[in-house]
Amino acid sequence: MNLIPLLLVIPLAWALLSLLLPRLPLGLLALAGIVLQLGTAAMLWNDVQIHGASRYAIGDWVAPLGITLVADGLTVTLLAMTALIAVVCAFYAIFYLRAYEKERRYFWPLFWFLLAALNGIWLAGDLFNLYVGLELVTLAAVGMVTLSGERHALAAGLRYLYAALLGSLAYLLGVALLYGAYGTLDLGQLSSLLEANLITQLALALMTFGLLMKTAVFPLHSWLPPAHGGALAPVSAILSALVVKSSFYILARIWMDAGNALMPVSAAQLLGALGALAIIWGGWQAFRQSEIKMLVAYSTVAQLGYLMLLFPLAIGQSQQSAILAWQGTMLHLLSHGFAKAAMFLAVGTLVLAVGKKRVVDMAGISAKMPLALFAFGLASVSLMGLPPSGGFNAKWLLMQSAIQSGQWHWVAVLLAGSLITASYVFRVFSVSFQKDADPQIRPTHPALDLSALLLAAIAIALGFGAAIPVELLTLPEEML
Amino acid sequence: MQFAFDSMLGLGLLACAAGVFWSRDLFRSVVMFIAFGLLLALTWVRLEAPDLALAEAAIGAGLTGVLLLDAIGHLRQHKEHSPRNHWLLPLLCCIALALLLILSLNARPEASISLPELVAESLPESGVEHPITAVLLNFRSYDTLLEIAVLLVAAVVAMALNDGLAATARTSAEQSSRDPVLAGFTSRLAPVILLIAVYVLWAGSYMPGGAFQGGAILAAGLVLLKLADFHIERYAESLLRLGLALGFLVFLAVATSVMIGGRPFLTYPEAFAGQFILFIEAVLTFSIGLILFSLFNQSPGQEVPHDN
Amino acid sequence: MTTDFWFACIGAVLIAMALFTFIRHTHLLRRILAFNIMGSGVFLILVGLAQHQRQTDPVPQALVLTGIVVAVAATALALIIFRRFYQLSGRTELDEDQQ
Amino acid sequence: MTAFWWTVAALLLVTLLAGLIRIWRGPNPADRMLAAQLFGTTGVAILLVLAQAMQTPALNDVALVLALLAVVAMVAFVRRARPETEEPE
Amino acid sequence: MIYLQYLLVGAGCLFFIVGTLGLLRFPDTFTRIHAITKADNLGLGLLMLGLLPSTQSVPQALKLVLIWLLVLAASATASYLIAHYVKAKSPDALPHAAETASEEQD
Repeated sequence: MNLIPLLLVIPLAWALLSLLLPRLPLGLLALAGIVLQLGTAAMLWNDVQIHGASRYAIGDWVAPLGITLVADGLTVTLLAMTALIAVVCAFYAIFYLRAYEKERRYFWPLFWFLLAALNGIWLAGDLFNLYVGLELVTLAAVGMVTLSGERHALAAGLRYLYAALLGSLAYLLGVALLYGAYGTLDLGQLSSLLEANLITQLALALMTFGLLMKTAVFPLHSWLPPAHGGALAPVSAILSALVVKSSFYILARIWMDAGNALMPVSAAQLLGALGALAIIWGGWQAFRQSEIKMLVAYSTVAQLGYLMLLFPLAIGQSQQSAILAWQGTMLHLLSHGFAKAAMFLAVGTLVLAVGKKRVVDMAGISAKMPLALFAFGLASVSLMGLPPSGGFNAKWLLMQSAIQSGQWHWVAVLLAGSLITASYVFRVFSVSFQKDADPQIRPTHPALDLSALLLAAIAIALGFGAAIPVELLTLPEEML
Repeated sequence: MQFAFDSMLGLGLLACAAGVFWSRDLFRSVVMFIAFGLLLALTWVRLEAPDLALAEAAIGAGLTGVLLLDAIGHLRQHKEHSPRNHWLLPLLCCIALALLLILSLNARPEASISLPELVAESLPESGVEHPITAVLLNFRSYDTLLEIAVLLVAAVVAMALNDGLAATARTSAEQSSRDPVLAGFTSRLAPVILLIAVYVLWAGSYMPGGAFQGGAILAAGLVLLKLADFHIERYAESLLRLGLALGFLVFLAVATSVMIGGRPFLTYPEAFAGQFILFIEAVLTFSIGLILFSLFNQSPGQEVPHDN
Repeated sequence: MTTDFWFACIGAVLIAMALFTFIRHTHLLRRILAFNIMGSGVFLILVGLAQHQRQTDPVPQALVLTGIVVAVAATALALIIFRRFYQLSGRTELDEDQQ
Repeated sequence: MTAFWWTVAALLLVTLLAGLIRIWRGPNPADRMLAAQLFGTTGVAILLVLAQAMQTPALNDVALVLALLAVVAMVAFVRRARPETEEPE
Repeated sequence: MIYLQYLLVGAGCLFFIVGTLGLLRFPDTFTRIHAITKADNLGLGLLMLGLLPSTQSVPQALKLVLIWLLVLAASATASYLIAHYVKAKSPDALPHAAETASEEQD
């Protein structure tokens, strides 16, 4: 069972390679590395499918003393998603970064460190290990955001860094309280030990605040749009699709594994309300944006709202609706990852071709760049949750869970969300299908459109093959 | 009398923190922050954590203070915009947070798992006598690996921001215009600093000390050399880059090579655990020293000429 | 009122003070100071609470050592990006911050 | 005997905290750095006394490191920090 | 032996107190430099002498001496640097009557 650490070693080793040997063709090197990682993730996938979840004690030290890595259904699915999105983004970046000579040198080491940190977070089973993983993700992500070195990128990076540091300190304070109270840092052991007293409630509340800050949920989201909107296309694709999800994944793990019985229903409803507000406010802001990348960034803020609906639908509801909510949320996490990455890559190609950032500058682009726009369209189908796409299945599961637990207001929120998403997406389409406009565009490499198309196709394919990942998303033992 | 010492130390910490936050002038805040770092080192001594006192002294006094002073020198004016006006609401939430925290600190369940005993039990197999080094380099060595990655990423981003800059000529004093006293003092102190860094690294396996404290001392020594206009980074630009990643490279190589022998990730062979740890720590000290120094050295705004 | 508990309470007050400053002041360097002091407060609680009425525990001390190094890395990075931002824009606050 | 060491430590801590006043009031930056320098030395003294009071010889290493590095902050102030504006308090 | 230690450490403390008082009371920077250097050399020196008898081993005693020597060198250099800096900053800052008068009221 040496597959699990391999998923950590490969990205770290490649990070060192791309840092120390800049003269190598870094892009091709990266592709080779990720294909290797994709293979390992696939092998781990069917291994878990056959034998079920497995734990891996690092350094051969048993749980409370050492750190254990946990690979259950959800972890393996996320690992596969990370590897898949990373391989397409790397393929895209090879051609995209030809126009950005200066950034290329340091993009690849940061890219690999980010990947290593993400794999570390998906696999981690230890609270403090998650903290160090979060810090590594933050620093690598901030590094990628400030890669261009211009003033707005630096301002966005600073805002992101300050918000993320505040969030991880709140998380660390929660970990400190839990360790003081229970004497162990292992998530598995904690889930059996946690009891409802002041110190645990406060610790979990602080950790939730910290992770909400890092997931940019509604009131704490102001750092996300400039960071994701201003960064290079492959960077914002990875940030929106993966990095923001890592802190939500920890939040879901903590509440669903450890604190399931501890969260009062009112708190769950509050989180749901925050999610609803994010959907509506984020969507409305996206509609008002003038720059196309900012529009897609605010759409991330909105779509993250859907993830927060997990808590009101799962906590304090029937077993059946909790399972549906869990599967719906995780499927949404997957499909949003693929769709948003495809959207950012497509938009990146359009901006690279047109040379200007505003939505109105995209007038009549459909004639010149049909493939990129088609990828954008497919991705928005999944974001809106129209039938054939993965997004639809996720929202359908969430809706079923809401109906079963009799909370009709969440059904209304889901529908409103889809409508608002449609509004800002069609705004882009209405502009790009204008007949008379004739934009001059610079030729872009066909591989750019291809990668965006590939990711969008996967998002749609999730609609058909949703059964495979959903069935594997075995519930955390706590809820069974 | 211990109670008097502790209460004064605690109140001193609060006074320093208050000084840092309420001082209108930023420079005064930074000096108050350096004093805060020193009092914090004393606090770690009182909490029976000499390792942390060593680290706080080496990193707090040696490095963070220097980074902040360097940043202050770079800023032209110290006047800042008046703080935001709505302050009542944040004040109430912060007071509530403090009270909640203190209340929760008091009422807590009896810990069912006692990690210190577990550490004491498996200390003999860890290869080192000092429990903290055992936890850092053996029981939770994966944390340390990721932490070195964090340091390396910070250095990489610093390099990325600097490379972006057209290699501006670094106008700093030439050989001749060095301050004689400072140059003499530094040239004699540097070997002592190096010796003490190695001593602290070596002491780490049986008493407080170790890679991080040693690395921080090494970095402080390099910073002192740089401040005294000994331009060490000119000599080996590429070597410097290799040095940054060397510690992480060796750590990862050792961590994975043991896997070939069939052992799980990061498991040192039983008989040689002590030697493995010492070897990794030595390379880590060298790398941490270089990384922390390059974080100081790469910070922008060096072009401001010295007016000595 | 053992030593450990006393310093854990001091840590809690430090966190509250630092958070208050983080919210009120917009100057980026002051926020870095606040972040550092808040980190020290969290570390005081981590060690103080774990050793309150218990034996000296090496695990939280090792965690705090890792935390100190991570805090130094984050502070150094924040300083470098802030100084580059100051060099380009001449401002010490982020644009939307001042009212 | 240890009570004696604790009184000495407490006394030195009082002088250290008294130095805070100079940092706060000190009209020009040089005075503030002077106080910081005195802090370093008094800190070394307190650590040495605590090493005796708490019977932990490791504190001597901490004192050694602090003695070494207190000067680095001062050199950084002189060479790099040049706060032009000195506001009278 | 114990009384000798009491005496030495007491004297050391005295110098620290004197040093701090000097730092607080003296009119301007130059005089304050004198104050703190007293605390360094004599204060720490006497304290260290007072501590020597109760160290467990000879290397530990030598370490104390090393610490004292390092502090001596460091404070000498620091005082030089500060004085040099203040003089370079405001050349007329030498302590003459008019200057000290203005210092008093702040």
